[in-house]
Amino acid sequence: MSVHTLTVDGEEVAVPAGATLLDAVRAAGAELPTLCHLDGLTPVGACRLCLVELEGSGKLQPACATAAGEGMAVLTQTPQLQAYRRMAVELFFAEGTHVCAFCVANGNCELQDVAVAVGMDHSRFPYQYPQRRVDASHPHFAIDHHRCILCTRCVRVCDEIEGAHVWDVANRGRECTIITGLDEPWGEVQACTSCGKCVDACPTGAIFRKDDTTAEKQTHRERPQLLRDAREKHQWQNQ
Amino acid sequence: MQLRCCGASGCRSAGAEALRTALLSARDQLGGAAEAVSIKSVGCLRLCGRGPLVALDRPEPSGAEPACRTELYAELRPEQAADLLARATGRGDALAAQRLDSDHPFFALQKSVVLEGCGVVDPESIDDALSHGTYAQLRRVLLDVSPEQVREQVKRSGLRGRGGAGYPTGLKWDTVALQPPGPRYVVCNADEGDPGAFMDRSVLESDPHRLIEGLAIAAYAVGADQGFVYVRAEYPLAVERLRLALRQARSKGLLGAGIAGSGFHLRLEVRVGAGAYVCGEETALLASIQGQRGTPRPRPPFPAQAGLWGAPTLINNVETLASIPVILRQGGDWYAAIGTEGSKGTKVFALSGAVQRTGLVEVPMGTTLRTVVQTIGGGVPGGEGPDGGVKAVQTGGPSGGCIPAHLLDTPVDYESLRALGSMMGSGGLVVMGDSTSMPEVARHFMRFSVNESCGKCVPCRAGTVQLAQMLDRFVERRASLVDLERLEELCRMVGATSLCGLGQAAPNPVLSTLRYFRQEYQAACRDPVQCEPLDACLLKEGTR
Amino acid sequence: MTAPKLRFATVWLAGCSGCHMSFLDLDEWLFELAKHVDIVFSPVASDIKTYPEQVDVCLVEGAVANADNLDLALQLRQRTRLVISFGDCAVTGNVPALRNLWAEVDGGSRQSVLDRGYLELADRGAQHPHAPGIVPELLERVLPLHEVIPVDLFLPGCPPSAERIRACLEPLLRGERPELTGPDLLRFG
Amino acid sequence: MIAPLSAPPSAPSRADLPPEADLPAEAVERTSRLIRQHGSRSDALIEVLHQVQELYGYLPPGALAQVARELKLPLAQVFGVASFYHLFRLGAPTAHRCAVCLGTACFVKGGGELAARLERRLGLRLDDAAGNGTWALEHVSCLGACGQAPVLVVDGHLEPRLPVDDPAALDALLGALGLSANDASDAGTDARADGSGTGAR
Repeated sequence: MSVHTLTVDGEEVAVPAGATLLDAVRAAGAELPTLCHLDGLTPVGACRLCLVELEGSGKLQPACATAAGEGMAVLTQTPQLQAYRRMAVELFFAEGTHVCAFCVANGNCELQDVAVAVGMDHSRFPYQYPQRRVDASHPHFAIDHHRCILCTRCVRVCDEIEGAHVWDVANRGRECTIITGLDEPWGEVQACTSCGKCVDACPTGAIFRKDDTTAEKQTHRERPQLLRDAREKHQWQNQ
Repeated sequence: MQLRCCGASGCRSAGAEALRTALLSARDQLGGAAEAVSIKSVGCLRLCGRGPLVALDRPEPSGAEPACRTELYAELRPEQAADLLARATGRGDALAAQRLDSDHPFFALQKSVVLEGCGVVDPESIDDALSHGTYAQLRRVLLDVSPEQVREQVKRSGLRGRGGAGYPTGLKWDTVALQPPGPRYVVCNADEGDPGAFMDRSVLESDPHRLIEGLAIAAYAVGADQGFVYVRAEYPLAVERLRLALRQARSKGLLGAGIAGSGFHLRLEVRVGAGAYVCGEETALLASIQGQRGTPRPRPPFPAQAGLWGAPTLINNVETLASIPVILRQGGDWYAAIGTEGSKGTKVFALSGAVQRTGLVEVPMGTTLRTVVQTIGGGVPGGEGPDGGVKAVQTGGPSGGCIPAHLLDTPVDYESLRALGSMMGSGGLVVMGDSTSMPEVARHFMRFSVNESCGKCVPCRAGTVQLAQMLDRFVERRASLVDLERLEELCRMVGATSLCGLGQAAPNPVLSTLRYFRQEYQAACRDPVQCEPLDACLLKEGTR
Repeated sequence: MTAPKLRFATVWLAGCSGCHMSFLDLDEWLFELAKHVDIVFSPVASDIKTYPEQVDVCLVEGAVANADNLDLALQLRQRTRLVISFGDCAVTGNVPALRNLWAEVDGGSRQSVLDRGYLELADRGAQHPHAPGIVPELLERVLPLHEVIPVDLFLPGCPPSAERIRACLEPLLRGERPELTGPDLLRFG
Repeated sequence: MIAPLSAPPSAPSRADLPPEADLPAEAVERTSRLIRQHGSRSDALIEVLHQVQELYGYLPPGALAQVARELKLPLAQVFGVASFYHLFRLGAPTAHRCAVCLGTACFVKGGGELAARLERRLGLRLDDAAGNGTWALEHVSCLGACGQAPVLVVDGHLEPRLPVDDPAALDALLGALGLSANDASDAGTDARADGSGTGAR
């Protein structure tokens, strides 16, 4: 297997061909915030938190969706990147309605975590309080769109891992919303197998089990990768 | 004698169809000499703001040079049909007041390369196109020229992508052609969405066969046997004429299997957009052709490496492809001799806004903005002073910027415009007069971007919304100096971190107006003394 | 020689007072604090009704939701050297600002919340209160403190734990600017 | 009473019926036909949606479900595509529609004022699909008719060079185009032959 050698913040690291810059950053022991990325799902490069700078070109590339190349010099923590990341997190908080105090995911929320990681102690951008829906029509699960950050993990896990493609994104721009079926109540969509993968993949408290209340949401965000390995490499958890 | 009636949508909306009908029936009624007048429907005659336009070709007495004189008439009404026919047959001159001066710089300074068939050929007749030499270059290259030689000519021409970014066309063709063997596609991007741009629409409506020829040559040069023309649905006439032209080309054996007796096959299809500006972005366009949401994806891989269905795909814009037949006919060196060192050939501009003469203008690259806006366009109606009342010229649509009047002597080329914080864009030039408020212009474009953002990445989806709201504060004159600082900060962030060109360029109209008209933003910040309580303290210092 | 005591205030705007309860959870450290500060204004530690002049540090709990909140916020900014947004309501608007979700609804957020509270949920005698000067007028939008006045420090949390409050105040007493980083000191909620 | 051995057959639930059950059979058949003409290829989705919209005037949920089934696409994906593109309508349109161009050239020439005037005149909000019940007013980003700015599209017909600087002439023209509020007290004569744009609320 061929190997690419590159540097991450000056640290030399070797990754197998086909690895992403995110793999390389992790191999170098550096940390990058991510939100839309989830191991085991196709990367989309949408949240822009894992942007890194390629030294020389000055170009910013999403680490999750960029192939690692021989000789690349990757910078992950320039002051500029840190400033941009913080602004991106502020934009996420401002565009939805995120009230950690009574959220099911309080304490187990990736949005809350990245806010800490980027040092966001308040949002300089006014909160928008958009009119969004809550759909509790499913017998076991519910979605509160106020907490949705449009990472599309639910869309991808349902399509790529479960194969049901219950979810998709509707509309565009700030009107974007996650939908089930033909924008029907989730509970009425026959294609849903109630497998709960979307609950596990959701980084926030947007999709949750109905019997969980404040700060009770537990997730298994490692499962998509485990399932993919089992399916494609015939490697099961017990092996 | 021949009357060429513009039938492109600008003149159509001004009543060109009724005029043509009136001309036909007047000819029948008049009979006699009028019967010898042929009435031909053609494409754009350039001065769109004064349609409907008709060109009258009158043969001169034998021996005279030139053998034929052309007169152009503007703003014709159906009831003037008989007068026009009378003039055509040499009787009377009732329409002298509506005759345009063809020596006027608006016409005299134009150089038709891309538009050489516009207003000349009948866009609905392949026979007419053939008689004007269309498809001759396709036939020639298929039989006598290798794909490498074709690409060589395109490289020699120095042609750069006319969609806005200005990537060298020949290099792009090479990249696609030199991918590992396998299927590949060609795509014509006719999703002309920049507000203020109508160059591509005019080519599609006026001379569709030239585009098909250019696209077919491109397919041959890169080894593609399938292609798509992606046209925006807002251009129904263009879609209709393009579809007709494709049917005609297929029936003449100029598309399909074994074109013109060669071994080259090409299947071309039209795909119609459905109202999404972002589909002008290459990767979004490819998603849309495949029937998906028009959301862009990170590059690399570039479409030239992995495009439609994962195959190498060449994407060129209408004007780029329409230049190809001429380049092959005259040679790359001929084309390279036009224009400037870095930007060769001609460029078509759509001139509109606060300007006397609006319409389609093709000039050599390097022509100054002043020539285009003041000499050709005539400046702002009623405008005075050395800059003719021009306050700024907007180029590049929502991705571009506003160039102030004092920089009108800038030559129009890719690098000069970029250096001014604007860009060539697809070619829309919107002139703004003294009364235009620049924060309002910036907000206009930001609202456009809010509307057209696909919503995939957060800087564009949420950042443009915040920027538009900040601009509201300036337009409504309730901003603060903190807002000004934050506006610039967020502009830089959205520009640097957005996923595709739409978001990356969305702050440009703000940044360029901040650069040249900062005082208007500052004037919109309230004087601390006059502030209402909610804003008062914000003026004192930053919150961080 | 001891340094002159800092003039210290705490303010309660639109919030549940949980942040102040958490402040009281500082327990014996409050005695330590008292060595360094004079509490010149506070709903839990002072009877003074008017916000005094020349305050050094002020912890502000709560969002700005009504006319009184607004007046007090503007006043304290003018009279205070260092203003700290104290807890999620002051930092983000949090629960009090949820009525902003009705801002675009017919009637707006103010009317919607009043109707809900005084008419729809009333058991009997449903009517809006009419007592000028007693019930402060609601603002149409509930705002976090920094959208009203400049804020110097942000202390998020619902409520911020006593440890977090101490981590913020201790450096200030030494004349240093606190660096609040990491989940223990920065997490919302 | 003897208990039945098995549960009685229940009435078919709404979910068991094909979703296009309440659409005209002829339109459903034509939809199938046009999908077959596209070789049932899923990449033809946008082309198919254009044609289905021509059939119904908008994209009813039942038709979307039929398209999804016959193109072998997930329902959510079809809805995602249909709702992405602004020219697709997901609800039944009003009887009359007017589009005001807010492209840059039209903006410079007063398109914004024109839109505001039409909002007042028709008593509706821009880009509210429900309009005033008879008319809906939407914005378009640019029609490429910049040489004729400012322009309107009234029921599919492009109206060039609206005289925004001359309110009286503008009002007369808008009235002649049938662009009047349902309320007859609003100024403007209704010269439209079919009398549309008035009354029928």
